[in-house]
Amino acid sequence: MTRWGMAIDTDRCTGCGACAVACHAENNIQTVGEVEAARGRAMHWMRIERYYEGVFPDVKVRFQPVLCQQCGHAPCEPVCPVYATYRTPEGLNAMVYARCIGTRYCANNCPYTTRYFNWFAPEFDAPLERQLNPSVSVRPAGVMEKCTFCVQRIQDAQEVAAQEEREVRDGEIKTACSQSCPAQAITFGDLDDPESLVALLARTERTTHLLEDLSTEPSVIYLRGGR
Amino acid sequence: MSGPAASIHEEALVRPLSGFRPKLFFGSLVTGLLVAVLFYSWGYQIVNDIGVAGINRPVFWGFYIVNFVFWIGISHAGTLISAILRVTQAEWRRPVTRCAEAITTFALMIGGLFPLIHLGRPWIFWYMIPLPNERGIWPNFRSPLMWDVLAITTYLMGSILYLLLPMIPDFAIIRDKRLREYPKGLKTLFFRVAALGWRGTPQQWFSLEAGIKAMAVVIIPVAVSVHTIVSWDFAMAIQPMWHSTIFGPYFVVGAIYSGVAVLMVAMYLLRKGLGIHEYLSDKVFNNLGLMFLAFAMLWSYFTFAEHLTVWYGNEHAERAVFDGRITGEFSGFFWTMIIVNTVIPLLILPWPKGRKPLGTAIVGLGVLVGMWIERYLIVVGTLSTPRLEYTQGFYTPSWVEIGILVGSVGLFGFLYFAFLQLAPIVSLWEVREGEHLTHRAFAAEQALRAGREGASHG
Amino acid sequence: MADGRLHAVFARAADARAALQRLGQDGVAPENVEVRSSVPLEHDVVPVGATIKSRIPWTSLAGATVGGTAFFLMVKLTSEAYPLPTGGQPIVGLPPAGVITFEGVAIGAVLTTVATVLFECGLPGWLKKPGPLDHHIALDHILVSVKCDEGASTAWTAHAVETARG
Amino acid sequence: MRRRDFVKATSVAAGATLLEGCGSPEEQFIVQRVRQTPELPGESGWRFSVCRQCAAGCGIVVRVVDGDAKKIEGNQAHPVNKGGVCALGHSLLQELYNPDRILQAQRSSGNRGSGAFEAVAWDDAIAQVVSAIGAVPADRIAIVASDRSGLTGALWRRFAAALGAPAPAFLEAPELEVERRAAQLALGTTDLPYFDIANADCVLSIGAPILDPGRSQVHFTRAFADMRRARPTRRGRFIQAEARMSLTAANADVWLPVRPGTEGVLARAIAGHILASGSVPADAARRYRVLFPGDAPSTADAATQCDVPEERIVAVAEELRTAERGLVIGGGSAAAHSNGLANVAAALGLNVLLGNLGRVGGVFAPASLGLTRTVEPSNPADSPIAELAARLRGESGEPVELLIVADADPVHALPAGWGIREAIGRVQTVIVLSSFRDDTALQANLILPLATELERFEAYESPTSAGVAALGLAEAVVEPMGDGQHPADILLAVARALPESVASRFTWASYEALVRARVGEDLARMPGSAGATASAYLSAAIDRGGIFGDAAAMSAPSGPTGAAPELPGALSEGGPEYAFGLLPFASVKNGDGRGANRPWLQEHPDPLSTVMWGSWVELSPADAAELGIHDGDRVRVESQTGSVETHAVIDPAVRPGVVSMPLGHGYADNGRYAQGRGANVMALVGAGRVDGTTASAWAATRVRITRVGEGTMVRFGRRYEGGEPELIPVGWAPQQTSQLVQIRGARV
Amino acid sequence: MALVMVGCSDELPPPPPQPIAFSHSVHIENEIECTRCHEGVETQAQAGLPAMAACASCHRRQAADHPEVVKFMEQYANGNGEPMVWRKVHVIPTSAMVHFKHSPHVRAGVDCATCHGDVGSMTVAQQVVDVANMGWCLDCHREQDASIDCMTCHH
Repeated sequence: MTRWGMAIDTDRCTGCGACAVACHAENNIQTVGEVEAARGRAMHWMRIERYYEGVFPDVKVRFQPVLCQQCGHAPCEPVCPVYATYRTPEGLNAMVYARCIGTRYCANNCPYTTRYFNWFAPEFDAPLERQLNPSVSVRPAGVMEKCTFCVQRIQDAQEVAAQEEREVRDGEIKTACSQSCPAQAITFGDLDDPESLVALLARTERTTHLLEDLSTEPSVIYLRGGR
Repeated sequence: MSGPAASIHEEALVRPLSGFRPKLFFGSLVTGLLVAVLFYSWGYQIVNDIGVAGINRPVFWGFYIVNFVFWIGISHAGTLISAILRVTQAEWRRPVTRCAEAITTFALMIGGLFPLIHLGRPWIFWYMIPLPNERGIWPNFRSPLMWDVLAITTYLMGSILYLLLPMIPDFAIIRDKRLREYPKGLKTLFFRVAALGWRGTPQQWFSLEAGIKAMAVVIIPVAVSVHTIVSWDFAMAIQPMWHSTIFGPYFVVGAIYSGVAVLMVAMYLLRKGLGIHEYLSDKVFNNLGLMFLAFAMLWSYFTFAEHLTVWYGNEHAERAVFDGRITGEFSGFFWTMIIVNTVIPLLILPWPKGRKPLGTAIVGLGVLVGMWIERYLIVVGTLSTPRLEYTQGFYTPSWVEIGILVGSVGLFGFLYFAFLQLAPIVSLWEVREGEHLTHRAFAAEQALRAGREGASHG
Repeated sequence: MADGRLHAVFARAADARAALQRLGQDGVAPENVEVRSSVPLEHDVVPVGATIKSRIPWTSLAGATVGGTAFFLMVKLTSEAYPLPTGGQPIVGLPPAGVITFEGVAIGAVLTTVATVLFECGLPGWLKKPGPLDHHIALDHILVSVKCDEGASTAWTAHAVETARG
Repeated sequence: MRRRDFVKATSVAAGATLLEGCGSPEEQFIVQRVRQTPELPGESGWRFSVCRQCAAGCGIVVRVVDGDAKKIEGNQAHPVNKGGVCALGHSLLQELYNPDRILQAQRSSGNRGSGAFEAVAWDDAIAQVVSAIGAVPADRIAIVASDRSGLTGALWRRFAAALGAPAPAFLEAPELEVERRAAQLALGTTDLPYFDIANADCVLSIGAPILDPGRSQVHFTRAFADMRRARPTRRGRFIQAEARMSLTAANADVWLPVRPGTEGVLARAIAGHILASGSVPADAARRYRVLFPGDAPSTADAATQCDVPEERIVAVAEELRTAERGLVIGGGSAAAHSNGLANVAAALGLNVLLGNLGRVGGVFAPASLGLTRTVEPSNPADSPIAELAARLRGESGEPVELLIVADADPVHALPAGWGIREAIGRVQTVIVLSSFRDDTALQANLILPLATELERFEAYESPTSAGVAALGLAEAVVEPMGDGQHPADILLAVARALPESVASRFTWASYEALVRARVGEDLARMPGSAGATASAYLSAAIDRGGIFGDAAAMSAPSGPTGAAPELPGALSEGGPEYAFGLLPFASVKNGDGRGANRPWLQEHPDPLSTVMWGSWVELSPADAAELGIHDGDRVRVESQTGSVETHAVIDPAVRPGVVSMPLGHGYADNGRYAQGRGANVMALVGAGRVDGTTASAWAATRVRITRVGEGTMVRFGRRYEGGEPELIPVGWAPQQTSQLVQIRGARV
Repeated sequence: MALVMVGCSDELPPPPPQPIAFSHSVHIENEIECTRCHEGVETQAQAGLPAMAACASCHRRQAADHPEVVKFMEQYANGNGEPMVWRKVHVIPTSAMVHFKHSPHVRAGVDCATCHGDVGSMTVAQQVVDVANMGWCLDCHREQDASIDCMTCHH
C-alpha cells in the first residue's frame, strides 16, 4: 500500500513563503483581493505561521509551515453530509469539489484551520487565466478546498510509471511546495515504503506532529530544530 | 341557546376567524414586509454567492447557524411542553397546547430553512437526501448534519401532525357553525376541507384521543433527540468548548428554556391582543412561570458546570475561548447573557407577583435575547479562536445576515398571524372537555354528598 | 325526514344516554344510530350494542418497528450498496446507525399512529353530507341521529326519542 | 444544475422549468493549431529559462502547455538556485500574463506625467528614439540601466561610449557599492566575494540580509539550510547583528539587536577580543592591521555603544573564535549608514583574523566567465547614480536633455532626497524601456515595452553569489505576448539606425547573436569545452539551461589592500524631534517593487508582519504604547524629506527607537494591483550618502510618527496584542521538547 | 427534484455544426489509423488533433479539389495563422470538474468505440454515449475493477 506523506524540516525552513506562491501557481488558487482578504478570506493552502517567543531583546521567531495535514483520522471527514471529503486508499484526505454543497462543517472541524472556502467565484483578469493549470479544476463559488498533496502530480507520475511499466520511484513525485522550497525543507514521498526518504525522516528522533495530542494521525511530519 | 360548555368567552376565540380584523391585518402587513426582507436578502445571497454574508475564515458559521440553533430551540416551546403536560395530565394545559404547538411548527419550519440558507451551493441541497442515483454516491450518515436532517424532518412531521390532529374537531365545530351562518363562504369551504368530514362519533373521539396520547409519548424523545443532535453538530467537532459531553442535555435544557420564554411572550401578546383572559388566565401564567423558573435554574446550573470544567481543566485552547467570553472580546455578550438568563429570571420568577403575565413576558423577552446570545457565543466564540492561534479571526455580520435574521422573526410572526385567522388559538374542544370534566366531578361530588347525607339521615 | 334520518339534540350527556338506551331497548341496530358531540363523551354514551375500540398503541409499536428497521437497513445495507472508498474507515459506524434508527422508530410510530387514527375514524370523509342540526354540535350539544328505513318506524322512533327527551 | 436555474426554479416553484438547464451543456471548443509543436495538444513541455526577476539570475524550468506558460520550477543543475525558486520567481508568470502589461510601444499624449499614452508602431518608436538621440548634444544624454555586471550592461557602456555620452549609471541596491568597496579594502576582491555559508560552522552576519530578497535569496537559503542540516555531525550556527528583525535575523540562532549604525563597533570589538585571545597567527594579525591599524574598541565600549550586553558580545566572539569554520559576512542596513563602509570593512576584515580566506566554509574570490571583456569599451567606469541625480537636478555636470532608462525605475527606487521625481519633469525627452507604467515610465515621452525572459532569448551571468561562474542560457519559452523585446535587442536596433560611427560598433544582429559570438570567441576559456565545437557546446549548454563553472576553480581572495576608514559615528538626518531611526527593507512580498503588480505577491503575507495588500510600518510595543498607537492604526510617518501615511504593525521583535518600512509600495500607477496601494518608503529617505562612496545612506534617515486614526490593515495572521502567551503548536529547537510550549509574549 | 435527475440524461445532443464537414469514414476507408491523427491518445490526457500543417501535407495532393478540402486549404493558407476551431462532440461540463485522461483507458484496452461509437462509419462525428453521465463511467469502472475513488477523476 501507499501512504503519501510529507516531512517538513523546521530547522531548514526560513519562512520565505516560496512554497505558498508555488502552491497558488500550481493549484489555481484564487487571489481574493484586498477587500476580501481584509475579511479573512485569503486562501493559502500552504501558509507560514509565525510565532513570537520571548521579550525584546531576547525575542525569537518561529516559522511553522502549515498545510492540510492529510490526517489518518481526519476530523473533517466524518462530518461532511455528502461525502465530499473522505480518505482515499492512498492515504490522501480527498476533497471532491463537484460533490461539495458548502456546509463548511469540515472547515469548522479542522483543528489546523487548513480548509479554505470559495466565498465568491474566482476571477482571473485576462490574460492571467492563461496561466491556469489545466490539470486542476478551478473551483466555483460555494465550495470548500484545501491542499491535495498535488494529487494531479501524483497521478501524472503514476501514469508515466504505468506507461513505462514500473513502480513510481521515491523522489519522482514532488509537490509544488517541496519542488520550489529553496531550503529543501519539504520532502514528499510514500510513508509506507521503508526505503523512502520521507519514511527515513519520519523515523528520526526529531519527528513531531502538529497538535499531536488530538490523535489525528497527520501524514505531515515536522522535524524540529536544535542539535 | 348555548351548550353547557360553549361559553360566551368562546366568541373571543372564534372572532379572528372571520371578517376583517384591523389588528391582525396590520400585524400581517408588517410581518409580511419583513418576510419580503427575508426573501430579498436570501435571493440576493443566492444570486451573488454566499460571500455576501459576513462569515469568513475561521468563523465559517455565523448568524445562520446561530439562528438555526435558536429557532430549533424555540421549537421546543410547544410540542415538547404540551406533550409533557398531556402525558402528566396537567389540567391547566388545555388553553396552552394549541398556541404552543403552533410555535413549534413555525419555528421548526424557519429553523429548518437556515441550514439551507447557509449552504454554499443551496441548489444542490438534495445531495443530502438519500435518493438512489447513478452516481453511486450516498449521503454520509456519519455526519451529524445528516442526523440533523433526519431528526428535524421527523420532528417537523410529528409536530405538524400533532398540531393538526387535535385541530380536526375544532375545524369541525367551526365548520358546523359557519355552514349555518355563511354556507357559501370561501372560508367555510376551507373549514369543510380542513375538518376532513369529522363527525365527532364516540369511535372517532376514542381513536383520536388514543392517537394524541401515543403521539405525545413518541414526540417527547424526538424533541429531546432533535436538540441533542443539534448540540452534537458542535459536540462531535473537536473544537475547544464544543467538544463537551454535557452539550446534549445543556442544549435540550436551553431549548426548552427558550421555548418557554417564547411561549410566555406569545401568550402575553395573545391575551392582550385577543382579550382571552379567561383562557390564558393568571393561573396558567403562574404555573408556566414555575416551569420557567425551574428551567432558569437548570440552565444556569448547566452553564456554570460547563464553564467551571473548562476553567478548572485549563486546557490552553479551551481556556482561550473561555477567556474570550469572560474577559475578552465576547465578554459584553457573555455578561449580558448571564444577566438576562440567570440574574433577572431568578430575581423575578420566584415571587408569585413576578409570575403575573407582564412579569413573565418581560423575563421571557430577556431570555430570548439571552439564548440567542448563548448560541452566538458558542458558534462565533469558539470558531474565532481556533487551536492554531495564528489563524485567529473575527466576525462581523453583513446586512444580508441581519436581514435574514430580522426576516425570520417576521416570517414567524406572519405565519402566526395567518394561523390566528385560520384556527382557534385555544383548543375549543379540549377546553370544553375540561369544563365537562369539572362539571362531572362536581356532579359526582354532589351525588356523593347527597348519598352521605341520605345515609346519615337514614 | 327527507334523507331518512331522525336527529335529536341533547344538552346533557345523561339525556343522550337515556335516549340511546331507549333506542337499544327498542331494538334499533347500533349501526343505524350515530352519536355526535364536540367533546369526547363518557364511554357509556354510545349506541347500545356498538363496540368502541382502538388498535392504537399496537399499530404505533408496529410502525415504530417497521420504521426503525427500515432506517437501519437503509443505513447499513444501502450504504454498502454504495461502497465509497474511505481508506479503510467504516462507511457508517454502529453509533450513527443507532441515531438514525432511533429517528426511524419515531417517524414510523408517528406516521402509523396518524394513519391509524384516520383509518379508524373513517377520515377524510368529505362526502358525508352535513345534517340540518349540525350547528348544535358546535354549541356543545349532543346530536343523536337515527337512520330510519320506513315510514312506520320513523314515526315510532320519533316517539321513542321524544320520550327520552321528555 | 446551475444557480440561475435554481433561482428560476424557486421563484416559479415548478419542477418543469428545471429541465431547461440540463438540455444544453455548455459549448466547448477544440482548437486545431496551425503548425506542429514539440508537444502534443495538452502535453506538458518543460523548457529551461533564466529568471531575471532579481539580480541573482536563477535557472528555471517552465511548464508549457498548448503554448501557455503554466508553472515555474527551479533548474536543479543551476549552481545559483539548485532547483529552488522564490516567491518572486514564481510570480514571473503574473508578469507575463499581467492584464496591465504594456504590449505595444507607447507615446505620451497630453501632458507628460499625466499618464495619458497612445500606442505607436514599433518601428516608429525606434525611429523616434533615433531622432531623439540625434537631436541633442551627446554629452547631454544620460542613460540609466540595470544589469551592471552583465552583457546588457556592457552593451550600454559601449553604447554610451559610441555616442560620446557620459557613461551609463546603473540602478542596483545601493549598499552593493559599499559592500564591493569594503570587499576591495578588506579582502582585495574586485567584486563581491563568495561566502561559503553552507560549509561554515558559525556565521556572524553584520547586517547582511542573506535570507531576505534582493541578494540571492534562493542560493543563500539553501546554503543556510545546508549549513544547519546537510552535515550529519555538525549543525552550523548563525548569528545576526542587525537593528531590525529581518527574515534573516528571524532565522538566526542568535540575534544581536544592535543600535543602528554601530555594527562596525561590534565587529571591531569582536576583532579586538579575538586578537587579545592570542590564538590568531601573527601573519593574520599583521594583515588585519593593514586594514585597521588602530586599536579596537573594548567589548565594554562596544556594549555601551551598540546597546547589547557585553557578555553576549564576548560569547559571540568566543564562539566565532573557537569555531572550526568561522565566517563573517556584512552588508545590508549596516552598509547604509553614513559610516557603512567602515561597518562592512570591519565585518569582512574579521575573516582575515579567522583565517578562512579560500578555505572551505570561508571566503572565496568572485568567479566569472568574463564574457563582457570585449564588449566593454576600454574605460569601464560607470557614472554613479548619485552623480546622475545631481546632473538631473542641474547641480553639476552637463544638464540632461535626453534621459534613457532601461529596465529600471529610478523615480521609485531612489531616495526622495535626491529629487529625481521633480527633476525628471524638467528633462526634455525621457525614453523608458519598461513593461509597466511604473513611476519612471509615467514620466516618459516614449515607453518601449520589454519582453519577459520567457519570451526572449536570455543569457544572464549571475553575479558572484554562487561561488562558481554561472551563465544562464535559454531560448524563448513562449510566443511573445506583444511587441516587447530584450533591452539589448532594443539597444541594438537603435544603434543600427544611428549614424555609421555608432552603428559600426554594433554589428551583432541580435542579443542572441552577440552571446553566441562571445561564447564562440572565448570557447577555450569556457568550462567543459574541451574538444567541442562552439555550436555543439552552445546547444548542449542551452539543453541544460546554461554554462556552469565548477567548484575546483574557486580561489582565495588576496586579503586587505589598504586601510579602512576609521569608525566614525553614524550620522543621521533629522533633529531630535524625529525620534525614530527608519530602516527600509525588502520584503518577500513585493521585493523592491517588482512584485507590486502581481496578485500572488500582493496577497502573499509578509513572513513577519503577515500584512497583505499594502505597506506598513513596524513599531515596538513600547513605542506604540507611548504614542498611543494600536495595531492596524493609520499613522503618518514624517522625515525632513517627506511624509507618508501607512498602517502601524506592532511587533514585539522591533528594537525600541527603530521603525521599519517595506520597499516597493506606493505606486502612482504600475497596474491595477499596485496602483495607489501603500506608501513608498523612499519618499522619506534623505539625500545622505555613505562616506567614501557615492551610495545612498538609506538607513540614516530619522522620522517621527503620529497617529492619524483607526485603519483597516489586511493581515493574514493574528495581530500581536501584547502580553499574551503565544502557543507554539510543536516543539522547536531550544526547548528540546515535543510538548506544547507556552511562552509569554512581550509585555507592552 | 427527482425530476431533475431523471430529466438530464434523456437525450443526447445532436452533432454540433463544424467549420469543415470532416468525414471520419472517408479517412478510415483510406486506412488511416486513428492514432495517426489523434497522436496523444496513448500517452496523453488529450487525444488531440493534428496540426493543420499535417492535414495540409496530405491534402495538397489528396482530394485537393473536394470543396471541403478547398475550404480547409484556404483557411490554412490565408488564415493569418488563425487556428481552426472545432466544436467538441463529447463534452463533460466543466462544472463536473472532471479530468479525463485518454491514455490510461487506451492502455486498459478500452476500445475507442466504447465511448465514441463507431466513428469509422460516421460521416459526421456524433455522440452515441452520454459521456457526461457519471453512472455510465462508474458502471464500466466497476466492471473493469478500475478505481472508483472520486479523486481519480474529480480534482
